[in-house]
Amino acid sequence: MSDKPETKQFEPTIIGFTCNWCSYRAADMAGTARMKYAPNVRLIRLMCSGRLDPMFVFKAFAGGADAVLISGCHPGDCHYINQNYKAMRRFQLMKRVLAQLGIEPARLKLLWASAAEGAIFASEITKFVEEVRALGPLNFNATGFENQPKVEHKEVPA
Amino acid sequence: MEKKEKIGVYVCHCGTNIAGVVNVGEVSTWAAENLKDQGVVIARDYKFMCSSLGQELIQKDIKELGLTRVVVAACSPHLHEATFRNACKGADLNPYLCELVSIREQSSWVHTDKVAATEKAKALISGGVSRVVHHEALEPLHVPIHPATLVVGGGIAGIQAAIEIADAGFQVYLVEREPSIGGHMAQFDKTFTTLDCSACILTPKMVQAGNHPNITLLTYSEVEKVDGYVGNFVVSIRKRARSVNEKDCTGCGICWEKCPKKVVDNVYEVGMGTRKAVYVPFPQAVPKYPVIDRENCTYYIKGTCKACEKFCPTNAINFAQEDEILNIEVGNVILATGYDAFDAHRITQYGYGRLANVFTSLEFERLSNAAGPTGGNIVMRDGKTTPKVVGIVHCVGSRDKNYNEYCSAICCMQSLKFAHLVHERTGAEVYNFYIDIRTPAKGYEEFYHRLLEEGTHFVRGKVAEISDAVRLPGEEGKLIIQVEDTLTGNQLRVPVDMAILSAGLEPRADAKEVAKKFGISCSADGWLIERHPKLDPVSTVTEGIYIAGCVQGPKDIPASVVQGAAAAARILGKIQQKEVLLEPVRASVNQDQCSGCRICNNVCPFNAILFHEDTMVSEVNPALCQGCGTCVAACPAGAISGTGFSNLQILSQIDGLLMLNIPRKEAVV
Amino acid sequence: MKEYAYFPGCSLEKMAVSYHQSTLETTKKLGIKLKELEDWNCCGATTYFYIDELLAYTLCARNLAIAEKTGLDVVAPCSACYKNMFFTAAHLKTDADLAEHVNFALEEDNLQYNGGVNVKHLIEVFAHDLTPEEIKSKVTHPLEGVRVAPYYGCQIVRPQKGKEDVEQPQFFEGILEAIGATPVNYPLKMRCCGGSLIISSRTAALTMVRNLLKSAVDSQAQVIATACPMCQVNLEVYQQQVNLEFGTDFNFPVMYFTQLIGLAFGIPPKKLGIGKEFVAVLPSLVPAGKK
Amino acid sequence: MTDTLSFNQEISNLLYAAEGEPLQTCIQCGTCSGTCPVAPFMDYSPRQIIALINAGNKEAVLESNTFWYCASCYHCTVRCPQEINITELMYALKRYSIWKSQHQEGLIGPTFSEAFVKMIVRGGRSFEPILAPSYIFSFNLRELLTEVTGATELLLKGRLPILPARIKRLENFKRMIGRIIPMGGLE
Repeated sequence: MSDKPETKQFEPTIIGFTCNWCSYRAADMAGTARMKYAPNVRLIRLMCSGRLDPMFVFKAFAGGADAVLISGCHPGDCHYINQNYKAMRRFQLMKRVLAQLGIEPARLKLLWASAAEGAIFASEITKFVEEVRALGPLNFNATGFENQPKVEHKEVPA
Repeated sequence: MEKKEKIGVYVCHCGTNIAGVVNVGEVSTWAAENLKDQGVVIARDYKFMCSSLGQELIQKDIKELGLTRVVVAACSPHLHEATFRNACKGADLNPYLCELVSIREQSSWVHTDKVAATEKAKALISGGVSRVVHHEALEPLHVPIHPATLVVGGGIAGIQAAIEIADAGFQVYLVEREPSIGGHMAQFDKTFTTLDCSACILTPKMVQAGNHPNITLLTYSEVEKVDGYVGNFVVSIRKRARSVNEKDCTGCGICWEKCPKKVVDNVYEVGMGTRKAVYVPFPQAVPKYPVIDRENCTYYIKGTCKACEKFCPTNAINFAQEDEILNIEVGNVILATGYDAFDAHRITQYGYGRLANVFTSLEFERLSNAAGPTGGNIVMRDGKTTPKVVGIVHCVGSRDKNYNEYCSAICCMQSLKFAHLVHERTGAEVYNFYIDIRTPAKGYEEFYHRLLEEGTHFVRGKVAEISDAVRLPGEEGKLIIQVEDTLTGNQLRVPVDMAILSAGLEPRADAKEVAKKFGISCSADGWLIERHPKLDPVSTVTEGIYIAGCVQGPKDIPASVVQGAAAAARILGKIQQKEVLLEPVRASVNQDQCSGCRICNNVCPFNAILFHEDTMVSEVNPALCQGCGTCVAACPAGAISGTGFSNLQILSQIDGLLMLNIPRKEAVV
Repeated sequence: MKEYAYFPGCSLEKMAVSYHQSTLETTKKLGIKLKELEDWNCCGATTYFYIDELLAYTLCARNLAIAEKTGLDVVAPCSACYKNMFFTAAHLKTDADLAEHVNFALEEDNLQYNGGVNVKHLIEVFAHDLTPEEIKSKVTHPLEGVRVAPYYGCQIVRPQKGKEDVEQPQFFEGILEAIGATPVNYPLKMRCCGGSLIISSRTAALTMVRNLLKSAVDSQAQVIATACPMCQVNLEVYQQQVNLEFGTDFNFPVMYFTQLIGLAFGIPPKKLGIGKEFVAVLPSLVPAGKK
Repeated sequence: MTDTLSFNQEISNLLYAAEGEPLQTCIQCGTCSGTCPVAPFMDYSPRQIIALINAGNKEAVLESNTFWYCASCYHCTVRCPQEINITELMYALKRYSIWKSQHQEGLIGPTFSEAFVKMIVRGGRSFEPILAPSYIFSFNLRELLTEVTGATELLLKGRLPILPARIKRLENFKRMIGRIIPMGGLE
């Protein structure tokens, strides 16, 4: 890409979803405390991780994201009682679907971060970026599956 | 799209906070050129968007260019969303048509690579622009505020808050777990630095709280459940059975005089004294009614005795009394549940519990209290010997990563107070073992100087251990405090008769549960988190829930009183407004699309979704809906939409965020 | 039947041979099988770490690799061996880089270590893997009325290895109670004996030994029980040097805890290596032995 | 870059990564020195050694006996309120001192350590009689005599071996060590 300097390493693009109460505030806290992390994640604020429609995740992959981060309050700390458990279940299902689509499930990460855990939020993002960098660019494009290598259809245990 | 929106993009420098890392000029030029198709008609960058000049810039553009949407790229929406919404409102643009993009907390402050940070800022703005197109004009929800307030915790912070609100003419429920209000302050003998008698300054306040016509005192009670939201909380309170009818009891004291069962008092007397099975914790207790401790009462154990009932002149004893559940409505809540003293048993090398003459700070408070078990005589564990040498150990359980990393803030002053009392009452030689002396408040340093003048020994060094391992002449029968005097570099063995451990403060053992019950968060060590550590220390991220006193972090009496009063002032301000405006983030069901599957009915944590049996569709009750959006994500028919966070808004935002990537993807494939 | 890989360590070959003998005798009685590691090497005490850290880890890893082949937990009776092996195993488990370096060297002896060994101190076998009832069931000559000072020393519990109390543990007392003895409250039970200093910093070490002996005498103990050959040698063999240096007159028996257990089990003293000590142990135990 | 490392950084680099908190977090509370059973014999207390390292006073640190007097009892380490692994720091200082061949004159520790390790490298196991003379000869007669008295008695009690112990696969063992350090350095 022309407006970017020549980089030796692959810089993944990651879409991140946060809830309004814990994980977005963890990001705020990482900011106020000037903690440094990799610039590859672009965050979208939802009210709750329970709002996360799986469609959003697939849309992000289809649109060119190399990975997706989902973050919310710790189990038991949800601002809306227990909606983050729903996010957790959807996360498991989405990983299976991704596997069937031939996308490495490791490209989807779930991260619990309380409003006080800016440091964890920052370090986990940097870690995730490294992991995605190791996986390489997502070989998948929005126009369809024609260019995809044949995916072996494996039964995913329930 | 039928109608083309006109969008203005405003990039804030935030001085150098953003501009120092993100090339703001490049970003605004880029937005003006590349986001035209999305509807951007103007993009500007400015030094401080939140300043009045910055806001006027937006308002001028709205009026002159006819902007229909505004995107501000600046700090976190949790800081300035309201500011820019108000600016829009001032120019007659619906405030909900404004979107704030955080390029400070999420870019300039957390990245060092200027090129990458600038690119990320562009992507975030692109996302914001794509999203704002689909914003709808909304009106905030107006909710009336219930004028009553719940104060949880009857220590000095809670008492202060309750009195302030009650004096202003509003109803307060003051809930306390113990049989009497007063808290830890009621256990103390003297208070630093003025050495006022703690009871002398506290008792009048307790009485005032007890007699106040606007205060409903609920002692021996605990909050069970909290429902609702700011302005309209419904709280269930368990009022434990006292086994005494309050309306008959006169507090005459005959029952506890006649009760044959002595019990070691582990709460008020911290194990140093006894009380009866029917008791008031201390003579000045408020309310004056006793409670029967059913775990220890002979009648509840063996079925006979009833001495209290026999002697009670007003027939107030009621063995059959049961717990009562009260449901109250309040508009605001103050949590002032205080602290637990650090359990000194945990530092085994200090010998507490193993070596008789090692005392904790609370034990010493009782020992020196004229109303305490020794009548204020500072004596050793045998109850008669006056110590000749006393060692006071600072930082017990504080400033130590093995226990608590934080400084407990009060221990230095508490230790100095102890040193003074020991010196004054026994004439004993006193050693203070400290790491640093911290006296940062009015009159505190002067108190330290007074102690220096009194001849108290100060040894700079954290005590390594206290033992009875006698080795040298003169050590027989003494406790040996082993420490490095770090100012001389010598390892010392200081023989003392009595050691006092100045224990730190810890969050209440159940602080995490309490926080959860009230929907707020705790820091990793368990203190409740305030909304802003400097600028908003008594409110929390949950509207309507305030914190005061040690529940927020270790602090002394003056600071607790300040917080209690501050929280009260904040609430009085809210009550005066009579209503509160809520974010109109709510879900709604498009009844034409609803298939009546009822999946949403079960996912809703607030039971806000009703199913109409007749029309076979579901409906969201906006009064109960909290806007989490789980039902929106769960609806298989896509019939539910959430204002402010609709599918269209989020999907468009994803597109926007990824806009910059499409060329690279093509290059890869 | 319980079975362990057994790493005796250099001291038990000669200097602390009575520890070795009493260990074998008492475990045999309890139905525990100890399988000595084949061709083990010295753990290096503390000294390897003075010279080269990687070398130190490699030498311990060689023993761990040999133990791994047996599939058993490895037991070390010496505190220094135990501490070295425990932390080598812990670091190799979490540090892949270190494991790679170490395994590269182990190739020369046709060994590999995959991180699968649990390291235990001999006293843990008695304190945690056996119940007090199991020990009690073998006691024929309870050491009634014998006041024993349990000496933990340093490296059994320090540095912290799990969740146990590092300042006032009680498991040694539990074993002594199981054999009928009276453990005395002994304030210096966790203090270092200076074993690793006896050669390099003699005065310091002798002072530490003197303090320990005085504390034991003051607590009216009749015998010190140890679970480490370094401690035993230091506290017992160097008593004469302490007396010379400080003008004291200590003549205080220091025994291995396995010897005390052996006596309670009715094993003949000779089989427990009793007779090789500098300070006669039997007189103080005679009243108990007769009961 | 290597020549710009401060003394503090050099020492920190010698600590095993898992040993945690760097020395600059020391709050100089003196818990280590108050705890240390050997502190009265040290030139500088452990706390002072950390202060000297942080101040970059390399000469004073290397010329002190402090780390050679550490008994490795880990009492300071379990009590340190900043969770600094002081015992490992003392090991690191010993390694640094041997590496730079700089230590206080007259100390037995450095020579003894080298002799001990050489012995193990040669035979795979430690053997006290060889050991004792090889280091004590270079020091004073009185200590030699006291050691010999003790040794003779141990020998009579059958607690000292006559022949040095060796492991069976000694050649493999030596090659194994060769992969870690050049044998010339210790042989």
